[in-house]
Amino acid sequence: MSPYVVVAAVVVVGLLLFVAAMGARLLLAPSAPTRAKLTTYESGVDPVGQDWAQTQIRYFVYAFLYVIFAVDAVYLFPWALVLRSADLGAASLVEIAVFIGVLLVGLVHAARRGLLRWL
Amino acid sequence: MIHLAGPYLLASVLAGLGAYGVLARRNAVLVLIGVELILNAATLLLVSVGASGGDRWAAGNVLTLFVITIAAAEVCVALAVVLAVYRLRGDIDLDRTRS
Amino acid sequence: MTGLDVAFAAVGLVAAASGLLAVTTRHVVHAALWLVVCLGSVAGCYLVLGAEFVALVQVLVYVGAVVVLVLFALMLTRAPIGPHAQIATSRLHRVLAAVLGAGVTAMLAAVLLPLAAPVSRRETDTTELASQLFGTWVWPFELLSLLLLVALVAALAVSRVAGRGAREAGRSAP
Amino acid sequence: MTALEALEVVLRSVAVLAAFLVLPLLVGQTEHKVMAHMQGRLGPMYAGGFHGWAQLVADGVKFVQKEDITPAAADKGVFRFAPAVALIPYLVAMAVIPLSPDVVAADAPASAVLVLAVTAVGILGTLMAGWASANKYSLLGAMRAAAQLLSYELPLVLSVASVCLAAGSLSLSGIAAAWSPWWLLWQLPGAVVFLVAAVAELQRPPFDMPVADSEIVFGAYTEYTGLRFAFFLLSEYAGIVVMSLLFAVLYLGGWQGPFSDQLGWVWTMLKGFVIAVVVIWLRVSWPRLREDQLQRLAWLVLVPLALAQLALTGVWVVASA
Amino acid sequence: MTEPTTPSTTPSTTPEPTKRSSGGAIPGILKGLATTARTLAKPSHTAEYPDVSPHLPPRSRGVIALLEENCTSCMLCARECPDWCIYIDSHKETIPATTPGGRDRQRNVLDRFAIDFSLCMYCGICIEVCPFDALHWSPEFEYSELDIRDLLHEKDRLGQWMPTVPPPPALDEHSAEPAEIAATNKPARPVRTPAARPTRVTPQPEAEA
Repeated sequence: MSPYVVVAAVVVVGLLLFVAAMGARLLLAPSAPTRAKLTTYESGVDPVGQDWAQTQIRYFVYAFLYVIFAVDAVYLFPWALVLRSADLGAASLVEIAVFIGVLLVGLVHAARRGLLRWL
Repeated sequence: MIHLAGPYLLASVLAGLGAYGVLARRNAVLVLIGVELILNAATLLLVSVGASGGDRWAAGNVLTLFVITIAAAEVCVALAVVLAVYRLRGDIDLDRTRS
Repeated sequence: MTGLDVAFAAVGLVAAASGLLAVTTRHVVHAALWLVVCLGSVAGCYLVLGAEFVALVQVLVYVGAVVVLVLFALMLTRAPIGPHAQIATSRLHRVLAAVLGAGVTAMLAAVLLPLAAPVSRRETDTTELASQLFGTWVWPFELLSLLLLVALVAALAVSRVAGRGAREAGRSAP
Repeated sequence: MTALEALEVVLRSVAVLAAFLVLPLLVGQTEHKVMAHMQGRLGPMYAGGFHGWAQLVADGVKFVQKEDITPAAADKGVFRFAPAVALIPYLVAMAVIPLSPDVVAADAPASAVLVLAVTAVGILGTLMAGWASANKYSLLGAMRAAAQLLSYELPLVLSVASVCLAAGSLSLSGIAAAWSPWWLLWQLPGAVVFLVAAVAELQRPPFDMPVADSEIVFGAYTEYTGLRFAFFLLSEYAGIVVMSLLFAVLYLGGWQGPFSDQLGWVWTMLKGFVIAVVVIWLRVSWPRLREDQLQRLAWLVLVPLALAQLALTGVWVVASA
Repeated sequence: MTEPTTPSTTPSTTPEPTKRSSGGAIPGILKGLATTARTLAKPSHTAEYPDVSPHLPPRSRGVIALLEENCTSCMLCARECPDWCIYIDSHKETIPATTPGGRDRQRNVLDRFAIDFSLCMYCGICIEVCPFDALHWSPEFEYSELDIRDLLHEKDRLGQWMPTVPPPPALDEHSAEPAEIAATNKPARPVRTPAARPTRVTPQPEAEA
């Protein structure tokens, strides 16, 4: 039996936990909504405008960096399995070094152009 | 034992849905979502071929990894462009961008 | 029908249904969230097909990174709560797109389904995958790093230009 | 699948659920007490009698009875489902962490990657909560959380990859089996990177900008009340449990210790508990970082450090092979 | 160590580290950890209030007690109160003359003296201004109510707190005698009997004139 059957069962159990807890809440918790209660919370004053606000683009730079590096890091895991094999060990070390070295150029580039600095 | 009709059918459905998404959406990010669906149809085919045996170089799985990598790079660049367009124009409506 | 077939049918149905919702919903962010469900269940399909590592990479990269990036982009480009009429094209356009999409599905199914046969599932061992990746496929693999580097530099450059453009636009505006 | 196998699956998943509901409470109570004494206080003393041991149970009972409010402007479906998305990834992670070679719910062959993948999904819960609340603070908090979790996922992945290299295995049980005390020194930079990244991943002080109460109320969870709010809290503490146990398995050898044949799971729990106390200790001791300091730390300190550790591990393994 | 509970304020990575005496990021980080660890090892400062009664400093301002006998209903306290939380009702009462032919006296009788502790801000001005020492600070503080309206306390309740008022602190060693004691210690004036005041009635016609 595959261990992933248990993983799938755990996901189902998690969903069941959520549903059961919400059922318990439905039975136990009061419900008396008023208009004031349902307004958006803005520290006690009436909400101003919409929820959306222009956010700094800088967050996005980190997201790019992460996506690129995450797909790169993914290749490290298969590498771990062949590093000890006699015919591929040293060769794969060089291959990965080149692979990550090329990507590091990107990180250094971002750092040198000041994209990782805010102030 | 697994019958490959399931994976093949799912791959064609995903590709069709992706094509619809690409054609029927005006928001650039939503078009990207359609593209992702098409790419997933392709990787699903690769994996199911890999699962069927006779895959000497593990091509099904390795190529799937490569496609996922390329997709990530593609999404990065595409979203950067989308964001740039948004910054300059204030929306990402493809109809207006084209004109 | 074996157990694997049943399992595949279950995850596959979820994937198809969520894919359909992802391309038809009028809530922009919901589309991205349905895409998460779709990609996650495609990862489940990979698991059923015996490609464990690819399935995990699908979750890690696609669900964990790409979709977060998409959500990020949506939130940065004004993703209102509630249905959003402006994301869809005209009705005629949509009907045409649906016909085309159905055509793609029909064509692919017509080509692929005759090839389908029950096979004994071969689980891809991650070690085998790794030795092929670092042996046979090493040159495409190295090229990928260049591709990623180019993509990263391009993305950074584009967003930098955009940032400067917006700043200038903000300065010129009263 | 026979009925016996089905029963086994049910038992295993229920056991995971039980651990998921008990261990975070233990960590939470430890935090109450350790934090209080580190600040010269006593912490809760009443609920349950002896030193307030039932405080968190009482809190849970209270949370169930609180009114559940969905703001009128919110996206109702996403808002209501977000807590489950935040919670379930940690439940899955807990299922694959081995306490000893035998005590593990699902011994997946690539469990180290699986844990990383599911924790990456956890970001979605916060993003969903923040966006669906239709609140400025929530959206800002969600943005901060996503940026922070993205940035720190990478050092986490890299340091785990280094351990996988050292062990030559992707399974957590394989890694713990390959562990030797020499790793304490050899993998130390990676361990430090993992601990810092894990604390950041959990949005715990000093990395709690996404919920910085003095700046953005409570970040993505501002609009949440009652049981849904409690679920977010539970997922935070479940996250501490997962990350601590993971640290124990990856860097401290898990069940390795005297009498590991019989007491292996005790060792893992004990090591994990020590790490959890360290995580609490960090919270009490240090002030919050600024958002830009956080990102600089990730990209200019942790990532290079993790890559250096990776290089060291790779070269060492090849040289000693 | 002067501040046992305050963690070190050196952030782990200051972008431009302003070189302080703590000497860089890592020592600062460790110092923060050491501080909290030391506090952990020490006994805590928490007073377990309902189980252990708190040690109140002298001159604690708990509640305002009323010594009803001293009150003359002069209304000074009510008028000085910044938030008008003192309510006083009184009426005049005539005391018949004690001596034959004597004049009837009048005095104020206190009907109601109430302090609304939901309004009171414990400034103590009423106590300061009372010329007859009718109001006192009592250290009693356990008088919370479930309903805010129940915090309006009438004179009998205010009087019940009087026994909890501590005696005034002892005077400094060489200080001057308090006025009351000086007054009592003064040699008594020669006692004048009513007989010694024969002209007692005579001014009356003058006054009427």
